[in-house]
Parts: sequence; C-alpha cells; structure tokens
Amino acid sequence: MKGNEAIAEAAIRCGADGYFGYPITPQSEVMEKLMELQPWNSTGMVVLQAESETASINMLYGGAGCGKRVMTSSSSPGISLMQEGLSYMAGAELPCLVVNVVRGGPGLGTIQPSQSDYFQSVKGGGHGDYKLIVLAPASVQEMADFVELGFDLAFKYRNPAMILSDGMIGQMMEKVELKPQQKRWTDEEVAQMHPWATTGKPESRDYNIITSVELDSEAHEKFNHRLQVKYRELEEKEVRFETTDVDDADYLIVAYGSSARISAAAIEILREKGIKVGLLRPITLYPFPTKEIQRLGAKMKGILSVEMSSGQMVEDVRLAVEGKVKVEHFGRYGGVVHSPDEVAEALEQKLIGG
Amino acid sequence: MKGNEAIAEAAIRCGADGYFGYPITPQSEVMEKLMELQPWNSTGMVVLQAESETASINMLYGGAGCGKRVMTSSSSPGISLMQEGLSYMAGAELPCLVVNVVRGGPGLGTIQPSQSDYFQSVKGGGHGDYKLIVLAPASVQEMADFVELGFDLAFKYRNPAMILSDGMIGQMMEKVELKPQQKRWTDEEVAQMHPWATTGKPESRDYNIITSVELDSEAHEKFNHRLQVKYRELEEKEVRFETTDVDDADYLIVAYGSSARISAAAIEILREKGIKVGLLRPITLYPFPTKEIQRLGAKMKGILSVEMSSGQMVEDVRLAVEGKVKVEHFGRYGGVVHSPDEVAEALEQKLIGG
Amino acid sequence: MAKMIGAIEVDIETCKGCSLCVEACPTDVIALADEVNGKGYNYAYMANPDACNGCTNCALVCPDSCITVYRKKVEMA
Amino acid sequence: MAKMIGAIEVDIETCKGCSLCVEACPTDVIALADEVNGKGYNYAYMANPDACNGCTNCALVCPDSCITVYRKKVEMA
Amino acid sequence: MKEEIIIAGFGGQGVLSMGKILAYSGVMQGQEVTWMPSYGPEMRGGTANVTVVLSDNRISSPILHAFDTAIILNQQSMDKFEPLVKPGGLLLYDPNGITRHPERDDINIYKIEAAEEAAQLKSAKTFNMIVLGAFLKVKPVVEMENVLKGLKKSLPERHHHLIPMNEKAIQRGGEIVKEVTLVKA
Amino acid sequence: MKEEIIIAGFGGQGVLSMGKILAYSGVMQGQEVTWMPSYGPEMRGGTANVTVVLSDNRISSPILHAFDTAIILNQQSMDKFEPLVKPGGLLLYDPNGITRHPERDDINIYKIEAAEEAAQLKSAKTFNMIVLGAFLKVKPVVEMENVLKGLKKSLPERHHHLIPMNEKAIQRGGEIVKEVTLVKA
Amino acid sequence: MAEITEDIKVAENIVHKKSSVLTDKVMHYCPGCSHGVVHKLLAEVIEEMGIQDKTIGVAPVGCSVFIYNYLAIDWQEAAHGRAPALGTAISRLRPDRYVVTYQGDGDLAAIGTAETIHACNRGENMVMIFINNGIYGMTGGQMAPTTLEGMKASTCPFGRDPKTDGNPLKITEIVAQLPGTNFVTRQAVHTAAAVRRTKKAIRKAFEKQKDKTGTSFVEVVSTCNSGWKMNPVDSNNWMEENMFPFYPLGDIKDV
Amino acid sequence: MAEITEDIKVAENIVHKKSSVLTDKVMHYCPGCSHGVVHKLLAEVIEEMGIQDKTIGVAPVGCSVFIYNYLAIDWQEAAHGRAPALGTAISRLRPDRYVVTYQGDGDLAAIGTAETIHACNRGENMVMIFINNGIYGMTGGQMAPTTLEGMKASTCPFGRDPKTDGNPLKITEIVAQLPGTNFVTRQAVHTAAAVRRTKKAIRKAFEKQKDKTGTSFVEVVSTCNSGWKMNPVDSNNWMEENMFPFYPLGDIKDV
Ligand SMILES: Cc1ncc(C[n+]2csc(CCOP(=O)(O)OP(=O)(O)O)c2C)c(N)n1
Ligand SMILES: Cc1ncc(C[n+]2csc(CCOP(=O)(O)OP(=O)(O)O)c2C)c(N)n1
Ligand code: SF4
Ligand code: SF4
Ligand code: SF4
Ligand code: SF4
Ligand code: SF4
Ligand code: SF4
Ligand SMILES: [Mg+2]
Ligand SMILES: [Mg+2]
Repeated sequence: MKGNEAIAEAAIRCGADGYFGYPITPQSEVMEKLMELQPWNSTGMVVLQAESETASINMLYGGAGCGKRVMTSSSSPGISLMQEGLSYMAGAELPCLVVNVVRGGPGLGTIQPSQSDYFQSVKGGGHGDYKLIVLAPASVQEMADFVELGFDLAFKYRNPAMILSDGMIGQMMEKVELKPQQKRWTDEEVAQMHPWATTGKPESRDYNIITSVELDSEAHEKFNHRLQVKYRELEEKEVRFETTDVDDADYLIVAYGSSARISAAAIEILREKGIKVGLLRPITLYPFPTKEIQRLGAKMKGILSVEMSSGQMVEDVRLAVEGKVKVEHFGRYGGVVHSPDEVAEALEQKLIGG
Repeated sequence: MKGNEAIAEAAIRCGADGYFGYPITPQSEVMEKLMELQPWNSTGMVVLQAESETASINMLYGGAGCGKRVMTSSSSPGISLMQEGLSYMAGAELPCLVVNVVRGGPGLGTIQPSQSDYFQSVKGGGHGDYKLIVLAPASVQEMADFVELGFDLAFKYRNPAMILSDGMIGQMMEKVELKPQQKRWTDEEVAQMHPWATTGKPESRDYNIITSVELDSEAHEKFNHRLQVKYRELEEKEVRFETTDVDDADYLIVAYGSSARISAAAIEILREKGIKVGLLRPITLYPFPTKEIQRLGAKMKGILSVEMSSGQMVEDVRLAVEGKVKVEHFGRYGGVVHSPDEVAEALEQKLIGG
Repeated sequence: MAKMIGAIEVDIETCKGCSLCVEACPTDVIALADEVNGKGYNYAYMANPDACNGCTNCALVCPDSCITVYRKKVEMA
Repeated sequence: MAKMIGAIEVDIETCKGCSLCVEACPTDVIALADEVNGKGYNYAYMANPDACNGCTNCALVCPDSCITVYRKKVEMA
Repeated sequence: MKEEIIIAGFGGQGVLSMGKILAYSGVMQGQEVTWMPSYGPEMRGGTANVTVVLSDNRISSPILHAFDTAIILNQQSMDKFEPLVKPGGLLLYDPNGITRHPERDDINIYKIEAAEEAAQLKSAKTFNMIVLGAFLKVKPVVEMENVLKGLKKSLPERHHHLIPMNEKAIQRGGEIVKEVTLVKA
Repeated sequence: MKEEIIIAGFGGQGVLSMGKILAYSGVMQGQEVTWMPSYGPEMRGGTANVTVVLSDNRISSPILHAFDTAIILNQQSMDKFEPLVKPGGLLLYDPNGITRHPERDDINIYKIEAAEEAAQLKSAKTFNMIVLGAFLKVKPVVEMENVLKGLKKSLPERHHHLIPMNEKAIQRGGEIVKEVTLVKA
Repeated sequence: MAEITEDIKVAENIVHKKSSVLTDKVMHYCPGCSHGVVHKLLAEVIEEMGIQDKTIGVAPVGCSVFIYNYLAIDWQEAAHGRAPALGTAISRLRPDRYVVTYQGDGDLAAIGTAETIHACNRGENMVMIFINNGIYGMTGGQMAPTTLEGMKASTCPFGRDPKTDGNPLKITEIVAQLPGTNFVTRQAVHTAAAVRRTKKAIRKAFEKQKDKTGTSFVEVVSTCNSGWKMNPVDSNNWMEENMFPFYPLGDIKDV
Repeated sequence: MAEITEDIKVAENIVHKKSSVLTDKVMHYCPGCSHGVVHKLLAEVIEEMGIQDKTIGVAPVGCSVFIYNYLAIDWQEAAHGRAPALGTAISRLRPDRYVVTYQGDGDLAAIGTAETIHACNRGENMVMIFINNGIYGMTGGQMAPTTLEGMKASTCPFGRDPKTDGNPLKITEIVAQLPGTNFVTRQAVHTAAAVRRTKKAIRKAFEKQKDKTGTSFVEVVSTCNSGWKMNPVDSNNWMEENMFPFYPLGDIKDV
C-alpha cells in the first residue's frame, strides 16, 4: 500500500469523522483513496473536496469545534496557505490532524520529496506563540499508525497535530498492517467527552464558544500562559523517538522520516568500515527529544544531523547539546534525496575529518 | 507622526511604485495615510486596497516581477495568509517590502503590541528553505528609514524584505525627519537596472521568466544552493545592530524593537542600582548578529533575551553563544507590554539570583 | 369606544441614546433625557406617555433591546 | 478550370499522433504512420496527398503546431 | 524635564486629539515626544486613552505603568488610573458623570467642569480644549505659543478656522480649573 | 535476498503497474517490499519509472542510485539507467525505439521484443506483462504462484477477468526473452 | 393618564420584550448600529422556533465578532472571511443542527469571496446572514467591496472612484444565481416595517433549512454610523436615499 | 500528382505555419491537449498584432504552468489561483503593456475565485484566458469546480454528485455580470471553425484592451483527454455532447 493510501485507510478505520482537502502532488491519493472507499456509506465519515487549502483548514476548524475528528492533507504550498487557520486552531485549542507530504520548496518548487518544512511545522509558520504536535513517520506503517496517534494526542491536548511526511514516504508502497475498524464517536459521546464542543446548547449547560480573540491583553496573556503550560506538559510527557545502535556508538546521526531510513543504511556502511555510529530518530519533532539528544550527545565524538533541507532541525540538535559536542548538518535538498553513501561520506568528512 | 504614517510618508518619498494592502488593526493607518496623500497624483505611485492579504502579496509578486518597488503592510493574521506568497517570492527571487505590525496571537488574538511573530519572520513561515531579510525598527524614525533600507536590501539581494514592527511602534507618535522626495525609477531605468524583470520582451534580449518551479530535482537543488549562497552573503555583509553601555557591562540584554526601548529604560534602573548591564539591539533579525553576540557574550556573566513573546529570539541568542554563557528569556506576551521595572527585576532574578 | 393604550419601559442603563426609537415612534412619545446614564448616554424616555398606543415600533428598531412595550385595550368615554 | 491544390508538411519529431488533424481534414488526406518517432508516437503524414486542398483545417486544430500548409491555385485540364 | 501623562475617558470626548495637540506642542518646543493611544474596537462606545510623554531626552518607552499626570474624564478611567499617578503627581478630572471622586492624599488633585462649560458655550467640540487649558494652567509643560503651533499642526488645513475658538476654550479652561486637594508639603 | 529493480520507460507503457505487481508478488511471498515511482507532470508523455525493492529484511531506502536490475523501455531511460546497473547486475530492454543499444560488458544483458509481441497479440495492454515475464524468467525473484496472487491483488475486482490474458502474456515473455551478453565469468 | 401608563406595565400586557435567547451582556456596538437589531431578530426567531439547543452559530471577524456574547447559543468564531467554510463542516458533520453564519461585507464579500461562493454553490445546508453596511466597521471605516461609488471611507477619503478603487460588488445577486441557494433575499432594518420583514425573512431562511435543500441567504442592508460619520437617524436616511437604489430590497430568489 | 504536392512546398505558397512567437520547445502536454491549440492562437494573435514586446503574460499552476516555455514573451508564473492578482499589479504598474493571464478551471474557479471575481469587478485592464477542461489536469484528474454532474474524476470516481460534491460552477456567467468586464465570451477549439472563432475572440479581447475599459475574458471549453481517460478525438465528441449543453458557446457580454 502507498503511504498516502495508508493514511486514507487508517483514517476510516480509526473512526475519523471528516476529511476536507484539496488536491496537490504528491499526496492527492489520500483524498482519491477516500473517495474510492466511500466511507460515508460505511462509517458515515464525511469526505469533501474543498475549494482551496484555506477553506480546508477552516472546515477543520468548524468540524473540530463540534468535537469531531477531522483531518486534511496537503503538501508544502498548500500547507503555507493553512498557516492562519492553524494559528486560529491553536488559539481556539481545537484538535485536528493535518498531514504535510512535503515537497521541495520554496515556491512552487518541485514535486520531489523534501524535508524543508521543518521550521514551518515546529517553530510556527503562523503568527503568535503556539505549537503544533508534529509526528514524523518513517514508513508506510507509521503513516497509518500516526493517524490514530495524531488524533489521540490532538484531543488529549486540544491542539492541532501534524504528520510531517514527505513525497518519498507518501508515494512508496510497503506492507502495512491496518487496525480493525473502530466505531466513530456518536454525537452523544462527543457531547460527553468534549463538553467544550459546540454541539448545540442543551438546557443543562451554558452556551459554548470556540474563539481565539481577547480584547483585554492581560486576559490574553493568561490564556497564552495556559498554552505554554500545555506545551511544557507535552515536552514532559509526549516525546517519542527511536534509537538504534547507540550503545557502543562514537558518533550519532539524528534524522527523521525518510532521512532516518537512509541514515540507517549509511550506518550499515559505516559500521562495515569500523566506524561506530548510532541513530536517533525523533518521532515527535515537537515535542523534540531534546533531553535524550543531550544525554546521548554527551557520550559522542560528534553528531550529524541529516535532513533533506539546508539545515533546519540541526538548530534544535544544537540547542539540545549546548555546544558540548560538535554538531554538523548534512542534507541534499530541493527535492534531491541523499543516498546512504553520501550520508556515510558526509559523516566521515564532517565529523572525523577527511 | 505615527509609526504607521511614517511608513506611508517614507514610501512615497523614497520613490516606491506601488502599495497593495488590506486593512487590519493596528496598521490600517499606513494605507489610510497613503490614500489621503494620493501619491498617484504626485509621484505616480499606485495605491490599491486589495480584496485580501492573499491577493496583496500576489500583487506584490506581479509588481516586483516587473522590477517595481512594491510593498504591503499588515498585522499578524494577515501576514500568515501571505506565507505561500512569500515563499513564492523568495523562490522567484523577487524583491519587495512587507511590513508586519505585530499584534498578540495566536489566532485573532488581541490588537495589542506583541513580538510573537519572530519565528514566522526569521525561520520561515512558508514552506521551503528560504529566508526573508528582516528589519526591526525601534522608533518612528526607523519606521520611516527602514522603508528605503528595506527596498535597497531587497533589490540588492533580489529577496523579499520585512519590517517587523509591532503595535507600539506602529501606533505611537514621535518626531521624524523625512528624507526629501526621490524620483521613482522610470520604466527605462527599471529595464536597465533589472534585466531579469518582465518589462516586455524587446528584440534585444531573450524573454524573461519569473518562476519558482523546477521539475528536475537536481536543477532545483542547484537553485536552492544559489539561494543558500545568497543567504551566506547576507549573513556576512548585512548584519546590523546597535550596542549601548556594553563596554563595562557584566550582563547583556538582547532585545529588538519596542523591547529594546523598554530594556534601555530597565538598564538605567539597573545601573542606578550598580548593576552593569549593556544592550545589544539587533536591527537585522535576519541576518542575526550572531557573531557579535558570541563575541560580547563571552565577556558577560549572563544574557537576558527580552521579547514580547514566550521566547523565540532567545533560541538564536543561545545558538550564538553555544552554551558558553547563561542565556535566559524574559517577556510578557499575548499583547501585554513589559515595563522597565519588570525587565530589571527579571534580570536580577534570572541572572543574578533573587 | 375601545382604544389601545400603551406604555414602554426603557432599560436606562443599556440605552445608548441612539434616537432610533424617537424617530420610529409614530406618536412622538419618546425623547432623549438631558441626563446621561452610567455610560454617558442621554437615554430615551417617555416624554409624552399619553400618546403611546403600544405599537412596538420603538422596540422593533431598538438595536439594544432596551424597550419593553405594554399594551391594553381600554374603554374610553 | 482553376483549382486549389494543397500540401502539408508535418514536423514528425514534434507530432504526438493525437489524430486531431486526421479527424479535421475534410478530404481524408492524413493518417497516422505505423512507425513511431523518437518519442514513441505514431506521427501524422499525408496518406492521400492528392486530396489536399490546403484548407488549413488540420493545422488549425493541431495542438503542437506541427503542420505547415501550402496552397496554390493551379489550372487544370 | 520629563512629563508622563495619561488622558483617559470615553471614545468621542476628543481624548486622542487632545493628546495629539499636546504632543505636537512638545515637538514645537523642541522636545522629544511620544503619543501612544489605546486603540481598537473599545473605541466604539467604550473607553479611550492615550499616553503622552514629553521629555528633553530620548524616551525609552511610550507605554507606561505610572504617570506624572492623569487627566480623567469618566468613572472607568478614574478607577483604572487614579492608583497609577506617581506620588506627588497630578490628577485632573471632570466631575461630570463621576460617581466616586478621587481619594488619594499623596497627589495633587484638580477638577475642571469642562462638560458643563462646553454645554454653556454650546460647543461640545471645545470640551477637550477646555480640559487641555486647565492642565496647562496647572502644569505649564509647554508654552502657549507652542501649543497654538501644535494646534495648527494637528488640525487639517480645512479646519484652521476653528483655531480661534479652540484658543478661547484653552484660555477658559485655565480660568475655571479648581484645586481640590494638594499634597501636604 | 535483496533485489533492487528500476523499471523505466514512457508514461503509458504500464511501467508503474508492472512495478506494482512485482511488489505485491513480493508481499505474497512474505518479503519486505518498497515501490517508489517517479511521479508528476512528467508522466504525461514524458518518462516514467519506478523503483521496486524486494528483500527479506527491513528496507532502508526506497530511492536508490544503483540497481541489481534495470528494465528499460525507451532510449531516454537507457541513457539514464544503463550506467546505474551494479556490476554483475541485469539489464533487460525492449529494442523497439532504442537507437543506442547497451554497451556495458560488466553486466548481463537480455532483450525482449515485447512491443512487437504485444502488437501481434493485438493487445497493447499486455506489453508490460510480457516484459515482466521476461524478467521473471531471467531472475525468478518471486514464484509464479505469488505473481498471480500479486496480479489479483493489484487489479481492481472489475478487471479480474483480464487475469488469464495477463498470465499468458507473462508466460510468453518468458519464452521469447533473449540473452544478449553475459558477464564473462 | 400618566397613571394609566404606569398601571398597564404588568406582565400580562407585555407585547414586546427582550428575547430570552439574548444574554444580559451589553452589546459593544456604537449607538444605533444595525448589528444590534439583526442580533435581536435572530434571537427572536431562534426563540420562537424553539431551536436554541439545535442551532450552532458562526461569528465573523468584523464588528460582530462578539455576537457570541449576545446570543445564548453555541458559537464558533471564524477567521476573517471563512465562516462559510466552518459552516460547511458543521452542517455536514451535524446535519441534525441548524447552522447560521453571520458576516459583514468585508468578511463575506472581500476576503471571503471564494468561501461564500463555493459554500452557496455546493448548497451547504445553512442560513447565511450578511450585514452589508458598505464599510469595514471594526477596523475603523475603510472601503468595503460594497462601498458605493462616490461614497467616502478612510481608504477612499475622496469618495470611491471605480476607476482606481473598483466597483461596488453585488454579491447577493451572484449568490442568487448559484444552484445551491434556495432562498436569497435583501432586507433592511431602518423602520419598524422593515424590521418586521427582515424577521420574517430570517424565519423563512431557518424554516427552509428543514428540507435540506441548500443555502438560505439573507442580506441586510445596514448602517454603520461610526464609519459613515453620521448620527444613526441620518444614517438611516442616507441609506434609504443612496444604498437602496443600488441594493434594492426584496426577495431575489425563492425556490 | 504527388510531385505537384512536393512542388508547391515552397515558402511563397505557405498559408499556415507555426507562429514566430512560439518557441522551439516541444510542449509537454499530452497528445491532443487543448492547451496547445490555445497557446498557438495566443501566439498568433500576439504576432499579428505586433505586440510581442508589449505583452506580459501570467502563467498559472496547472498543466499550463510551463506556458512560459512556449511563447516568447515575458512571463510571470503565479501561485495557484493568483494570476489575476499578479495581472492587476502588472497592469497598474505598466499600463503601457498588454497583460494576459492564462488559467485552468481549478486555478481560476476554485482556489482563485476571489482573485478572479475581484479583478474582474475592479475591471483591471487585462485579457484573461480561461481553459475549462472540467478537471484538474496537472494533478492527475481530480474533480474541478466545472466538472459536470455525473462526470467521473479521481475525486468523484462514481460521478459528480451535486448533493455531496457540489454543483458545477459557471464562473464565466458570474464574471459577465460584473461591471468591470467589457467582453466575456465562451469558445472552444475542437474543430477548425471553432479554432477560427476562438482566435477572433482572443484577438478581440486584446483589441479591447487598447481602450482601457476593463477586463476581457475568454473561456475556452477544452478537453483533457488524459484526465477524461478518452482519446483526443473521442474527447472532442464527448465535449460537444456533454459540455456544450451546460457551457454553451458564444459571446456573453460585449460592451
Ligand atoms: C486576515 C485578517 N485580515 C484583516 C483583519 C482585520 N479586520 C478585522 S474586521 C475587518 C473588516 C470588517 O468589516 P466587515 O466585514 O464589513 O464587518 P463590519 O465591521 O463592517 O460589521 C478587517 C479587515 C483580520 N482580523 N484578519
Ligand atoms: C496551493 C496549491 N494547491 C494545490 C496545488 C496543486 N495543483 C497544481 S495544478 C492544480 C489544478 C490544476 O487544474 P486546472 O487549474 O484545472 O488546470 P489544468 O491542469 O486542468 O489545465 C492543483 C490543484 C498547488 N500547486 N498549489
Ligand atoms: S433605540 Fe434603544 S438604544 Fe436607541 S435611544 Fe431608543 S431605547 Fe435607547
Ligand atoms: S410603542 Fe409605539 S407609540 Fe408607544 S412609544 Fe413605542 S413607538 Fe411610540
Ligand atoms: S494534430 Fe498535430 S500532433 Fe496531432 S497527429 Fe496531427 S500533426 Fe500530429
Ligand atoms: S490542408 Fe486541409 S485538406 Fe490538406 S491535409 Fe490539411 S485539412 Fe486536409
Ligand atoms: S463601527 Fe459601525 S458596524 Fe461597527 S459597531 Fe459601530 S456602527 Fe456598528
Ligand atoms: S493532463 Fe489534460 S490538461 Fe494536462 S496536458 Fe494532459 S490532456 Fe492536457
Ligand atoms: Mg461592513
Ligand atoms: Mg482544468
């Protein structure tokens, strides 16, 4: 199954309520697959092709405001159009799932895989002090699994979540095990589980408001402070990562998504040469595995941050180790995917000296 | 003169060709002033109220593509809507000037001053590996001066430039000295100075294309590499900052825009108490004065990064000093402006221990 | 003879003195007070209460829903 | 008797074998070749050259501007 | 010299333009000035206020949390800004619509019946100039000739015929301002 | 076992679906597989290619810069991928439309006249299955029964009646594939 | 007779009072603003139809952003121009609910043009209320898409000149021609009679929603006395004289 | 007679040849794609009017994104849907130039709806060319705003159902009703006669620009044989039978 199709299948199975999207390469298969599967006939899930990405994200706002599990998917330029909407959803504390199958930018760019939307995703492409929960799948299986995980985290923290994938993971086919079909929440369950949602005001409660505006700056600061507390909690509790071969390693590669797969192959090459390299693969890009990198980094002779970008995540790696170990960046970009050989060579050159 | 009005006056005087914008508090006075001054009757400058910020930024694209000096202004939510357009302009290497008079976010937020769009401005709110040139005025005079500076840098590097201001600088009145009226470039001058511009293809040259798309990923990587070379040049040559009282200082405050003004007052308070504090005010946020902070930081007992945000620029300060000196953040946010007393107290508490 | 007589009650504190009710009243019942309310507005009041027939026009046009209208049929000599 | 005779020249390498010219020709001049060009397309050619009257229809509908049309008035017996 | 002033009242009372004239007057006098309004939807019907700083030196922050002078024109503003006058500072207010009069004894308090006076002059528009006159009488932070220059500068050309009327209002304000309590020296 | 394959030709030759069937066949055989197409506007008229990896172990990267097998169906692809076959690897090509035949002597080269055969069968759609059959004959990386399962899986239900025809084409491909040069052992 | 007047002020004689769907919060609008009148009508219709628990509202960015403080129903506050997108999702995910969007002219007809047209063209089941006051009220009186030719606003201080500023846009006529709308009307609230008609129109728009046959669209030509720099009464007169000829009142579509 | 045929192939007998404004690059379009025909007509009009040096084009995001490689005039490539915004600025900053935008139906009538309507409503002086092929060609055949009821596309694989997918949008009729447009027409390029008419329409649109009286808008109902999954000839037939009844050809506005 293609990565993009896995997203679609997983969405239906985990009981998502709605998908709203607009076509863009390399992820149009998500909506195409959904339309083919016609979940409105089976689970009742709504699938709608919107007039634009701007509309899509604001449809998510409306759906999420009703306590529904709603999602969209797009690729880089389309995600840029969602920045205002994402900021609004973060500001209104609405859960949703946004999939970005990244392609090479800036501008219309290429349709080839890239990882150059890291900053946009984890630092805040929209205005204001907010964060998205960002998950980085490295396989088609994770494309499927992170749909449910993304929804779970989004609802737990009432915060938009993003799956930051790329054209490689989106387009490739791999074996996937799908979970069994889960039921969608009923309207009654929604009203009970999400008392904040606009489900129609019963006599028993005051009316609900989903909003992000506040005239009084002191009150708005308090609200922002509440967001920050939430983010600290996320950083405390929800960091996810995977390590391989780190125990005996002298060098560490930090890489996510496609780059992590390629780096794993590079590590094989390097280990054959007798260079002991380990891999830390952040699964959550926000919250970032800062502590683990700090801890592991302390034992390393050097760290190579590998991304298909001119160097974005490397800043977070550097912030983690606070100058205590050399951190270098390697990555092809603009739609070019580095090979394991190139990664291996870069590590040798940049960290060992060639 | 109000900060926002200074922008308008300066735009006309420096010979800008076009302004395209959409109203939003706290910066609507920019367009209002322009409409009142009717520069189309004097210099020939075009002023147009667009149907949205999305349209505005794409009008800038069109105008800049013709080699014209075009600008827009907005505030946080409106700037978020421009992210796709900004990425396109960076990708097509088009010069323009975008003014963001920041208000408290996320979402609709408040209309009060804030500095929480730092990440969006300097890291890349849009998709892809690109940078904006970001200028941070700290006075109404600089609001005026940076219009011309912004245009100059934008054209020199064929890159979008941003004035990152905030509601305080935009709304406040101060004395300003305006430069004398300069002539707008004639169409002939434009064709000569900017041979890349779409001015109508004469026999003497091949047709020009303004674009950001590339099918071949290798070619697109080359293009991206060219962008990176440009950014390195910017980092080398165009860093601007201002230091005050740093020579004898034990502590350093790094702050830009409004926060720099308030920090200057805080430093007076602290110095009266005998605590020697200096100020480094980044004027260019991108390129960031990394080297100078590194150099100065080495002599300090601690650095306080002061921003009206939950802590964004502080990451760049930390990246600059690489763990060699303690860096703390202080800032009220969500539309609240910190007082000099609060800044002074924060420095004492966070750096000296209270 | 039966006649409709009416009366209105203006919520003085929420009235903003916009005068729309004054204009809407067919029988010139309403005027703005010389005094202001807590918000600084010259509020509306029944300056000519006898003329009110309870037609509700004033209440219909009031943007702030300040006006309650009473009406009763009374027999008149 | 004067008659219009015509001829077309197809740029074989840019032709994509879409058949639109074949369809557009009123006198069935054009057919697609059995052979393919460098891009793998069965290109258009004058299968029935005598029938061409140079009406330009084929060229008008050709999306790839592959067709040049010639026309001349000739006296016929 | 540095004078930090807040002027606060209802939207529509001319609070912002009073501040503007004050600021321009400072400029005419060669001072550094800042003028910083509260802005936004509150303007409609709600409160409006503006902070004006006049100083001989560079002004660091135009947003303040304590003031040398508070000019207060409605009750909400009284509640908000009375506590923020620096000890020894000045509070000038119009008692019209004020339900709770100022209570501090560590500041100088003056009142100006500007609304009443404006009503008598049958010119609501002069209200803010009367208040300005009162302030300048109590604290002549700018010279009158500069105030007139500032007035000119801040009014659009087409309104310059109103200057004499405003000038008179300023004068009148100076005449009718009343001392309430002074700091015990 | 790990087999890294590129299949490259024109859009419309069924390159992607051939790759898909191969990948599904691997899955049926219990292997790890990846299938990674080149995608996008080039599809229209231009070249199309897909990388398929079949492996007993976890596959790190689905995008490759060297291949065990290259299946090449037009000249552009020949130019691009001939050099990327690993020494000792396999290059299988259809000579139809090929103007420059492969020249390497460190790889095994086979050819398959699939276009011609498909034309004879009067069924252009079987072209890619003929090529697949040729490949499986030369390198039986998956068992035929799994290929048939893969075929079933990758075709939508409504096209299942086409399976016998495809099966025959696969068989035919195996019959007519020709060895060109083998690596000197 | 003044006594009689006082006497009849008893509950049983009440013929008009504030709707129970309205909250106690004082609206932040300028004195005389049309928004207040339309809010009231909306509240009354919801009250009278007994659908307070079944209605979900979508607030715009504009002066009426805080409508959610005034009507006691569940509300979502949309980004500028995007209310129809929110409404689309709400309506599709909660087809058992009444969905009502409320937008100004800048919101609905400038930045939100695409969302407005596509929601109406899809025929989303919702009531769209459109307050056309010919100006950007909230941001201080800038030109709106519906500002009349020659009309002054802060971004056309010398009057709108179609040559440079573009033409006023009749979005309601556009919406009426889309197959997705089932009821499109233009009303006003400047007189008691007009208020009655507008209330009927809003009621009808809600009633229409029962059949799920598409979007019901109610434009209310309104005043913004602050933006227009006139008092409320003059604003109404100005509107009658200037707005109504260009934006004629009445039903445009009813299917 | 075959010899005659060869004989007459001399320059003086040429009655049709590739426009000199077209470049030598082979268009990347699928065989039979309407884009190529319209490109050609645009090139011919520009050549015939002698305005190659005075025309600035704006390319869309869609299959025709690379139009800039095929016509030798200055081009800007716009973000998806925003060509009219670019055109607005170009036209206002270079009023001495002809500005032409070229967009597909997804670009112009979905994501770009607001920009399209507002540029036309302002009456920006430019020629807008609108290729309506009822589908998103570039991205592989998804439903477009103009996809017909019942028509299949990859995001409505069982045929467009207006109930869930919304109605097909006649944006050209909307544009025609805006005061800013001076010429609005709908044409096609499926036959030689249609091609001639379309060329005339494009020429007229350019001619109209001389007077600076607003936007000239030319829709070309087109085929996308790849997206429709038919061969080019069948596509033309299908278009005649199915598209033309809903999108009737002819001038809609000419003032
Ligand atoms: C993206 C964005 N752009 C601009 C604004 C600023 N803004 C707030 S309300 C408004 C227009 C209000 O006008 P209208 O929709 O007509 O409503 P009214 O206030 O007149 O009722 C604008 C432009 C914003 N909040 N967000
Ligand atoms: C913001 C954004 N969204 C989506 C896309 C993907 N995309 C590219 S072209 C296109 C639609 C093309 O359809 P159309 O405009 O009808 O042109 P056609 O290809 O049919 O000529 C889309 C959705 C994009 N590039 N940018
Ligand atoms: S209409 Fe209402 S708010 Fe206006 S004056 Fe009358 S009672 Fe007061
Ligand atoms: S109810 Fe009728 S008559 Fe009585 S005050 Fe109101 S408008 Fe006048
Ligand atoms: S129309 Fe043109 S491209 Fe098509 S077959 Fe004829 S010559 Fe070839
Ligand atoms: S010119 Fe006319 S007759 Fe000749 S081949 Fe073309 S279409 Fe046929
Ligand atoms: S500004 Fe206009 S629309 Fe807004 S509240 Fe005031 S009168 Fe109403
Ligand atoms: S996909 Fe359609 S529109 Fe695009 S080139 Fe092919 S036929 Fe033309
Ligand atoms: Mg409005
Ligand atoms: Mg299309």
